Amino acid sequence: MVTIAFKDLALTNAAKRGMPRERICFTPHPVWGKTDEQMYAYLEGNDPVSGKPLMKEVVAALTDPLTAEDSKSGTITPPVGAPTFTGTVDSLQQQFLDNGMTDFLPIILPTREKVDAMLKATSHEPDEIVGKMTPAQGAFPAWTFTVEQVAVNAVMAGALPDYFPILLAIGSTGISALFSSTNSLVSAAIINGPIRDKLQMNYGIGAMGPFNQANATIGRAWTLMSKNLDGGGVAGETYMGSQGNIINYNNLVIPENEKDSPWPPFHVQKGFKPDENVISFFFGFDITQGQGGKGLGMKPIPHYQEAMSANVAPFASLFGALFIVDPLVAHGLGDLGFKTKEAIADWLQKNTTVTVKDVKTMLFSGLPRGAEAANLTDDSIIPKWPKADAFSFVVCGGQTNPYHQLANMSYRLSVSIDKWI
Amino acid sequence: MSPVALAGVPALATSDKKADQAKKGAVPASGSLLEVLNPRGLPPPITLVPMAKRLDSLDGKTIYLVSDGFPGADTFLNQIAIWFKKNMPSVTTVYRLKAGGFADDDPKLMAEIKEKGNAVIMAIGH
Amino acid sequence: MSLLGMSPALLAGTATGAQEQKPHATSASSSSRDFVAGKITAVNPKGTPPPIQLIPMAPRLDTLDGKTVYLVDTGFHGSDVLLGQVQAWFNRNMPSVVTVFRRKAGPYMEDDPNLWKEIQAKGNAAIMAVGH
Amino acid sequence: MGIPSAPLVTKAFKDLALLNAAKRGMPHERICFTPHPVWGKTPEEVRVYVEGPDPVTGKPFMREVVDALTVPLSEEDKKVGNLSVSVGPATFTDTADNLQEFYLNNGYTDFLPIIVPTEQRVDQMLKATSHHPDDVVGKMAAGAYPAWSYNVRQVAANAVMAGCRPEYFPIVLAIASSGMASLFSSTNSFAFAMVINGPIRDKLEFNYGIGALGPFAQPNATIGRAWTILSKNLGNGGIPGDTYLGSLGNNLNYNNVVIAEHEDASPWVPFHVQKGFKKEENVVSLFRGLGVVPGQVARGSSANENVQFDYQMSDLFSTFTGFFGALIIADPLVAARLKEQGYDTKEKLIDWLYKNTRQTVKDYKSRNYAYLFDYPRALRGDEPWATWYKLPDDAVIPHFPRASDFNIVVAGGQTNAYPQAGNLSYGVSVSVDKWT
Repeated sequence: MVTIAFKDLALTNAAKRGMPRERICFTPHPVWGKTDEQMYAYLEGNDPVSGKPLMKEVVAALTDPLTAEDSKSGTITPPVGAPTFTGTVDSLQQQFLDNGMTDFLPIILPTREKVDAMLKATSHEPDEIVGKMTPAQGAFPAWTFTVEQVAVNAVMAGALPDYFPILLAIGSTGISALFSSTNSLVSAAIINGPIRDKLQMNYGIGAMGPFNQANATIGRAWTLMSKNLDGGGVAGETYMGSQGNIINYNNLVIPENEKDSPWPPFHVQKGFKPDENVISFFFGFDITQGQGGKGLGMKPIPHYQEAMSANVAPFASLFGALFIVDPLVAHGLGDLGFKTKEAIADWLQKNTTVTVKDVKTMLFSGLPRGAEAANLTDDSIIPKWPKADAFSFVVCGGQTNPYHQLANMSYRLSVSIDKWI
Repeated sequence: MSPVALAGVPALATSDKKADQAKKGAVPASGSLLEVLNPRGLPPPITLVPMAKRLDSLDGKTIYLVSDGFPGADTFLNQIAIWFKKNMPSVTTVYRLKAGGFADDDPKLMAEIKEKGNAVIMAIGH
Repeated sequence: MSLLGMSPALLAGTATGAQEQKPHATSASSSSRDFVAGKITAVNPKGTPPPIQLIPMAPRLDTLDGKTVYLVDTGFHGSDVLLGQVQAWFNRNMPSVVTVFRRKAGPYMEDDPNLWKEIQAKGNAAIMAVGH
Repeated sequence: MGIPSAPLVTKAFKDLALLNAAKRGMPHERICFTPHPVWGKTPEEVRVYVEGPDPVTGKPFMREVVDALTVPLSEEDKKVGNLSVSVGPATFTDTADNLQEFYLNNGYTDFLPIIVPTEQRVDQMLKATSHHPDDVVGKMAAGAYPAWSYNVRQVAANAVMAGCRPEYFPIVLAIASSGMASLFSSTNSFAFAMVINGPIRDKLEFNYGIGALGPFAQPNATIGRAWTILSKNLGNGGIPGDTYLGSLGNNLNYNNVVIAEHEDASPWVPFHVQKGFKKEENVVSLFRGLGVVPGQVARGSSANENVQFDYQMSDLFSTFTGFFGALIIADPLVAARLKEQGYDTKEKLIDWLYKNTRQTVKDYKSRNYAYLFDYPRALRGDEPWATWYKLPDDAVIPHFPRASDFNIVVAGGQTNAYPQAGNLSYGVSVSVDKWT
């Protein structure tokens, strides 16, 4: 029994998993937040898809004999179209858009010549399998893809060949930037190492905005890959975010401002050498700016730590807190005595607290389990996150203002870019 | 369902009205033909799964009502149990919340249902 | 202008009169245009900047001795601290200068006509702190 | 003012200060630089700056300040007259690939691929409006400089570049006519949003269902993008260090938050009707502020039948700055539930939120924007800030100065009862029909 909002998803999913004739019964949507009486009325009413009495359909689904089609076994291979398309510049631009192969913005048409130029930027063979990707683990089968298929998407996004190893590294993780959930979630990538300067990435003024080709196209290519390499990003089918998220166009691409940071770079924290080129992934709910928070206007020294702690009040503890701090903030925190990322993470973990009562009203936040939980009452005050490793810090920005941004996101993993050169 | 839809490609033909408009508006500079590559990955083959044999009747049978954990599913299945009690009292219903995240399997529960149940109603959505 | 090394093109926000960097062939006749090798003509997307009216600077004073200098805080964080130190510097090094500290009313992007009038009437010079 | 003045500027704003003085007609203005930043430094630390050298010239800082006020003017310094500014020729000719690169390298784009605005494509765009290509559309100043003006043809070139279809052109013209840029010269990394209302949403096939704010529909994607591209090219914005100073930048500036309201599924009056337009009119409304955040995580969101969307939003807003407003983007499921709770009009919900989202004066004063924007207004006697600054620390005041700081629109695909909310202020609503 599925609520009607998930009709297309349920039907295509059953088919993709090999049971195209599964007997799915639909109820009105939503059931969340409805009273017992309202729900019983659903049961006495009709299936909004078939128009037939719902419970009669449920009983029939379990008792009507199977047809020959229902009992079929075997395999089918879903087609993805011809290996190449031929047309005029304008008709191809339109064809890619109509076929859902773009983000609905203009692309560079992936001609053989341009794809070959991209392929020259890696030592890996064009037909080597890079990885597997799915719009949501468990919900959809993963597709595989080759170096050449990543190259086609890289060209489309407007990436230069020099950027290609980064895109292969992203592909190798199998992380989709368009994760399918009814939440409208977002992804971020932190770039570390000398490649930031080699590619002239922007980690200064306007780092996260539309001011640099590498930042812009690497982020965009990730979304195009997430549509084309795994069949993702089809709204209502492989993308279910009710409201969607604007960050999904280009994702958050954050090259760390290593030279102006008083702290070790992010990849070094994760065990890599400073001269290695590394991309690190975060996932969760969105990003916001911190300068509206309490404490930042304190005279004469801004109380960055208080602002940060206040900023994360509505965050879900399901994901962590990623702070993207201007170098001025990193130095300012040092002036306040927080000399390391660990020191500020530790302070934030201890001082960012919630009452048990409040946690119970938060959909994506959890209470401690086990022995710790035994003595808690509604009025108990507990840390919002049980461990300091929920807090991550990356230094980025042009030092025009001591501001920070923050994302309700968790660290996932870091991978080497150098492997893909 | 056409296999084309399964690949997540709405349509591979370009015969819709927008494409026609685009052709009409095509500029002379783009008149010559170009060949470009398909950006899509390789979907795995789909193995068809035959549906389980249906019951002749639900009378006297045990039906597991399984919640996948989405908000509202528990309350909803409780109403289904009440419906059976009222309308098909010979049916025994057993409510279970699937362990693990909503996308994870729960092999223990599946084994229990196989052993003790005759049918399953799963509630998905919220 | 040359002192700042700025060309009018730079002022317009273009990197340079770009057609100087890269020679552009003259437009080919449209019938012979070929997408890959041929040339096409595209429209400049820039708007029209207004002409810049030069504003002469106000005449300078012969000396600050005995003069009244207004120290104007535009409201950015830290400007008050900076101007406080400027005031202290005058007290130590040029004690005949009278300094008057004022925080401009209204947010930083707005004018404060009353304050400008006061400075014109009572002051001889002004120092404004901008930035933070 | 007519009396000598010396601007003191921190070094981070060197290029800006020099260019700004030049663009405003005083290319030889005597600017004195201190190290950056002064915010967060103690008086002792700042004293070292004052006693030390100007980091730009290397000369003693205070000697420079005195010289700026006393060294006589040169002939150049006294000059009056007009300087005209060039933006290059009207057209460029090259291969398609070279032009793609040329537009990018000259900063005409958002660094993503464009449709090259050939004369033919621009002409197609121009056919979608009755206005003459030479008609002046408006003026825009995306940087802290005098506004640039632009005509219908110049707007069309930018619309082509963004990937807009000709049918979208009247909306792009309406946005351009507002003079509001989506890139703003501030060290804050501001974000911008637009709400689209009227039958044009269906005519152009805007997405206001599943994934409404994401990359799933051409009008949402390209019209949003066109706003940023035209803010760069028509409003002289988006040059980092010169007309754009946001230290960290904002991902929302690529395509801006485009919200086509889901009018049919909303239990409330559409946004443009609230602003005095007729339901059948096509209207674009523009917003500015800090960004958009998800609402389903806050207090009050729990998984039981008593989801308190009003309480949840209020909790979320407590982390917003009251300098900007709150724009609630409610999924139709959220709106329906709120109506069931008794909020049968947007006004009732706004009234509750305004009255129940509160803070202490102490917390308020500790906010950066309170000092930066509100305190100087209080000095001028503007209300409510003048009163707020006179209250004791433990007094409780509204989080937002006015009920009109709240706005509500409905959008989303009803797969889940989740809202989003922007810390965004309403700017202006413009008729699209005027530009057809």
